[in-house]
Amino acid sequence: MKIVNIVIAIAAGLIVLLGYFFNSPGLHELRSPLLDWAVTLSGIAGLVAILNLVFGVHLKRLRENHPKKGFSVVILISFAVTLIAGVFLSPASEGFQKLVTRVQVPIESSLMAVLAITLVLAALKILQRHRNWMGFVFFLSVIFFLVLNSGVLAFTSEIPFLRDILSGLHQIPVAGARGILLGIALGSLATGIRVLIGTDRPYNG
Amino acid sequence: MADIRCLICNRVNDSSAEHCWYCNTILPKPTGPLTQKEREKLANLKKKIAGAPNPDPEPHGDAPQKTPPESPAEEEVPDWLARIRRLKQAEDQGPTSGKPDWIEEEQPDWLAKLSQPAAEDTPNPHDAANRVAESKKPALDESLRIRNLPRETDEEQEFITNLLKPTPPIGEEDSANSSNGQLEPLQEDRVDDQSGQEFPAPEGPNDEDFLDVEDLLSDKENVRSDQKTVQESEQVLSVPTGKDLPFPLFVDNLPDWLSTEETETKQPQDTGDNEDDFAGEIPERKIEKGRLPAWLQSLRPGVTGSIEKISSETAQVREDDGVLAGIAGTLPGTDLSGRVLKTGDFTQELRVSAAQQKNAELFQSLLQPTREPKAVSADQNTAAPSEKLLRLFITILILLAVITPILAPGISAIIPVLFPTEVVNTLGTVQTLPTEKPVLVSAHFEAGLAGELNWASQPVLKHLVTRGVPLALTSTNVVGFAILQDMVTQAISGDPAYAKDKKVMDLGYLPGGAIGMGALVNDPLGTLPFTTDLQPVREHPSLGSLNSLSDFGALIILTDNPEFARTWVEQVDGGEADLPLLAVVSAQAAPLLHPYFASGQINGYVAGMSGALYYEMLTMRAGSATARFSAYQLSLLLVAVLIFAGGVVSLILAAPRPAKKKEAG
Amino acid sequence: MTAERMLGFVVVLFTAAGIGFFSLKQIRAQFPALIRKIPPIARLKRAIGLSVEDGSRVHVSLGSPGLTEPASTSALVGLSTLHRVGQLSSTSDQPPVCTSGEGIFALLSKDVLRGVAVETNTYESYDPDQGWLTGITPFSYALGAMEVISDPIVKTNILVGNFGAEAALLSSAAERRQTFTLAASHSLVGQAIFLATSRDVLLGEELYALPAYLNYRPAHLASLRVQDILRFIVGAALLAGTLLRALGVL
Amino acid sequence: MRINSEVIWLVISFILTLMVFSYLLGDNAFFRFASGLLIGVAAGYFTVVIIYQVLITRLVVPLMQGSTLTLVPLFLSGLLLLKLSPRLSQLGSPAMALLVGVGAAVAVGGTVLGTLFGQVKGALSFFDPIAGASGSMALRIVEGIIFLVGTLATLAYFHFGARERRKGEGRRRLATISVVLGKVFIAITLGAVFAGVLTAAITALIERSDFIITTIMSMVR
Repeated sequence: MKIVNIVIAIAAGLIVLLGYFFNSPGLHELRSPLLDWAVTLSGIAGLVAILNLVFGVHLKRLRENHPKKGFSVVILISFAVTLIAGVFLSPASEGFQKLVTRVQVPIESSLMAVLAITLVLAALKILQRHRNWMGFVFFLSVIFFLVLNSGVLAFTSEIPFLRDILSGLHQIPVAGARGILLGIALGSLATGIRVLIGTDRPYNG
Repeated sequence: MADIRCLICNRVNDSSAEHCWYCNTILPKPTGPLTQKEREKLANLKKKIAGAPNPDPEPHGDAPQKTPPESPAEEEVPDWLARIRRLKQAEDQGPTSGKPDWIEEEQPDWLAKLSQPAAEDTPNPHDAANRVAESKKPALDESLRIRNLPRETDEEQEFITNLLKPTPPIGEEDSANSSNGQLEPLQEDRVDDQSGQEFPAPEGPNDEDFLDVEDLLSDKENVRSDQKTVQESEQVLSVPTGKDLPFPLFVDNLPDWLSTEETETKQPQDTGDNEDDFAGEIPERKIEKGRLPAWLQSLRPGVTGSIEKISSETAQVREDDGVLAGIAGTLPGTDLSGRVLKTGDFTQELRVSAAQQKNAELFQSLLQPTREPKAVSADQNTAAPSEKLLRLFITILILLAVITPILAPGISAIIPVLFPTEVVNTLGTVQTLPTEKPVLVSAHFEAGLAGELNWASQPVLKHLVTRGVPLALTSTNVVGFAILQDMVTQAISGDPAYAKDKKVMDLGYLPGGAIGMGALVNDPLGTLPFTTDLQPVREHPSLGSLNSLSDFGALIILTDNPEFARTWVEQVDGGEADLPLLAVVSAQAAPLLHPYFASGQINGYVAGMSGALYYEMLTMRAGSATARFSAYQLSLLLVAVLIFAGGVVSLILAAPRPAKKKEAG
Repeated sequence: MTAERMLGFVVVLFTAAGIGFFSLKQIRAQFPALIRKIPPIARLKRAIGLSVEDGSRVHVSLGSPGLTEPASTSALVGLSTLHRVGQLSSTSDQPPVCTSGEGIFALLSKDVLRGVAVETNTYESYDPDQGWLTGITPFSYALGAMEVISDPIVKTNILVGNFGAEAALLSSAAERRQTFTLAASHSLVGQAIFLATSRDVLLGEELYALPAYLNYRPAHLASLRVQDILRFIVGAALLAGTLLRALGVL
Repeated sequence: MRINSEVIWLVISFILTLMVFSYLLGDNAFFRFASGLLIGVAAGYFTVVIIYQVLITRLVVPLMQGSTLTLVPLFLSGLLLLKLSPRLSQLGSPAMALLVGVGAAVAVGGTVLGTLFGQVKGALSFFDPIAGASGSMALRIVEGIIFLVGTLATLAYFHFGARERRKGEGRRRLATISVVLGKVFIAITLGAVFAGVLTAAITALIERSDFIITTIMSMVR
């Protein structure tokens, strides 16, 4: 069984990968259904994981009288109500979309708002956590870009010298970001290749 | 050399044999010439034997005890073998020696034979009649004699049990233990404490020469006998010392605590006087209490009540009622009514010393089952009170900085005069879009940043609506397209001339992330064939003629994740689609999107609230951004100051204190 | 086939060949790899050891990367880390637990945990619900993962995968419980938040080196060597390209 | 104010916002209720959208239209459903293998063509021929040097290989400089991104506060 899985993973991966570099029609014929199936299956995998979350984790907590049972009850009820409403009203209906815009958006936006204060509290201790050069530069950079974002330095755009300094300073995060993204690309490339040559096999457990 | 007799089953084996042929027991080695030391010992022993009275008193009226003829090899025979031979001869002289006469006279033959020790291996030619009787006896006796036979089957065991349940008349018990100074292996039934089943104790060999100390001990422990006269259950039987035992061989096997039990050899004194003493011939002496190991001592059942003294009647009783009424000479029925049989109450209670109790508790605490998961709040407050105060103080400060400008709109902010090029380019691109070509708006943001993106995108969407440009909405994450539809509805609300159902097409969720985007670039209608209410897109008036992405007027990306902006850039570049690319992003994505604008891959972008403010100022249409910019600016500056103060305090706290060190030094 | 795609194909072939070559036993024996120290990973190894000793649990969280996004490789690294942590803590009586915000990676984490249980003969203590999806959107996933982080039995958190702004919720919940947390994210937003809120952070490419530093498999160490070579090539290309571009040749 | 569905939804949003804001005072039952509600609603909404936009549009409709090729994803989807039962979950591994293989390929393809070449091209595009450069010449050169040094130093910082060093022997000078520069550029970049996140969070705080205040005022009026 394990060998079959490895063969499927490597074959499907190579067909899709070669499609990026070679434009042959035959390859395209093979590649597009694989991509289409992958899109469909990743949606179904999300569905299966949600069913496991609802029935495998939270319903089991109710049966086992878990101390956090109340939390699970709220999740199960809200899931059931949303599912029933969605099936009857269909995702395009305004009423059903209110569940997202009037329930999910307020809660997540408020969470993001609460994060503002949490992040400020965490930022106070940057120099306690990272007592080195990097921590100190990070600390100064946060303060500088906060002031820059607030727009109070807008007056500098009228003074050429200051404008150039600011423009130069604007380039530093971009240069750093490129370096970091290039590094991440190399790591991501190596990880993907390991899966395609069969060294990493998370599907086989 | 004479053959070697097996000590266990008393059978004669060939001298060369090491193990008994019958019962596989190790045979005592034939002795070589005596060493000097052994000769002296033998001599001392002889003096003793010559001086001592005859240890085996003449049984009443029985044939005189013959001393076994000394065989020539005796001088060299070690004392233990010599003693065995002597005892053997004593036994040969009187098979029923040691048994009170009255048992023999009245006892029917079958009972006499049963209680006869099965030692008689060597056929006694004189007793032919007995031999015939014995041959009729079931093979049972054989199994009795051979001790180490493999266990009988259950039926045989039961058969043996029934047979072996003699009911010796009262008093017989005493004499059984008496006379020859050796304890006969008691026929007792050991009660298995747990199951309450009765099964015969492992038969000691009937050869009185051998005393199995374990049995003795177990006798002492678990004795339950109907007629036993015990003064005190704790009286310890005299455990013959290693010296008395004929076979030192076994002494060595004894556990230390037993073998050191009785060291000095006590000459059995003939008391003879106190009939009632237990074990008659065993001299009455104060027996030192056995020093048992702590674990055994604690395991010993607490004696909850002394076994009542059972008085025994020794008078002859003629049965006057019951089945045997009127017949003389019957075995007296035991009068059960008077007897109270109370077994030693085997309490399960362990007597545990304080130290043991402490150890047990220690183990208990160590093996405590894993803690049940307690419902612990996510904010398990391990923070100190000062931390809470600081948290409260900063929360209040920031809320004040946010709410005050909202409640008092008079507070003005520093409004920038020049506008960033990315915003200006975005305005220019939207201004020049053809009104008949639809604009594809693709969203990928979480509900958490919907508020900020709503404020940032409203000016752009209102601008498109006022120009009457048709919109096609899609999103690459599930939540995105519901929020996007709400934003467009809000943007249209200010312009009644814009017909939403004609101008806006909701293509719904585009699954597959980068794959979906790639597919959309190459074949929009094939990738998104239906609207969210399952209407075919091909039949839509303005979208029906789409073949590729280039047929769209522009692509506007709404995202909080710079990765997605980059993925769209790569797909559009890769697909060689020729259409303007604009982005409305959150403030957190701005620093990472700027390089794509700088390199011309994106025509322009609006980032966060400040971007929206610039766009509103350029279109001279005040919106939420203009209204709330002062709160935005004030709170950002306050946060910057707070972080700076926090950093300075951290540096001060962390700074080494040279001054103090000097004083201390 | 454009030059760029041809070059891309060469890069992929070079990487695959490099990983295979440096994984060979003779090469490893002859040229043993010497890699720099990363203090947060050293502290992680110690924390895993302490967790095994005091019978507490290790919590691995993969974030919510989409399968078809470039960030999905960070979750694959998270799964390799989960497998290695499962092996390291097989003597503990509390197997690791794994949370994620993407359906497919939740199912893959179940397979990985079952594989570890079979491999280390601890199948009787394997619970199929040790790996699960705590929420389908990033914020709902973070709220569900906060419940696991606040469980008193969890003493070590490894946040390896793709995180956005919800990273702040996870790291502040972990800091409030004073538990050891190693945080690494594919996205720059997650890295910036972890750097501000956690002590032990892996930046940028260090996330992809985690399995190699936990000596998971030879191929991971070989990957680091290939990445170093590619790094050198990209740097040289940048320098050469810049000079040529500045001189107007390119 | 006429009681209609919009008002009801407004009140619900108002209450949920206050429940989440109560977390500032410490974890409490209100916050956990809102958390549970979010997890349940999000999961339910995702399930409905997947049923409509993936199951129906990509499996059911093509099957009804007679596409036999769609039987393969249908079969693989069935295998995925077996993952729900611990005993049969191994039968679902072929579908997982396909997903992982395709996912890895998309990641590698996107990384090489999109990120690796995209970033290198982007870095090079910064140095358009000097003659055509806009803005002051000196500034462009300075920015270009800053840009190049920053990218290379950051890239070099992540170098994993180390050199055997004798006791007391320090790092080579060039390596030391590149590591220090790399750290500075990384710290500045992450500082800018963190400031961006703070800005977005504060904007969300302003937006939610504005919503609470306007709702209270509309209720009062």
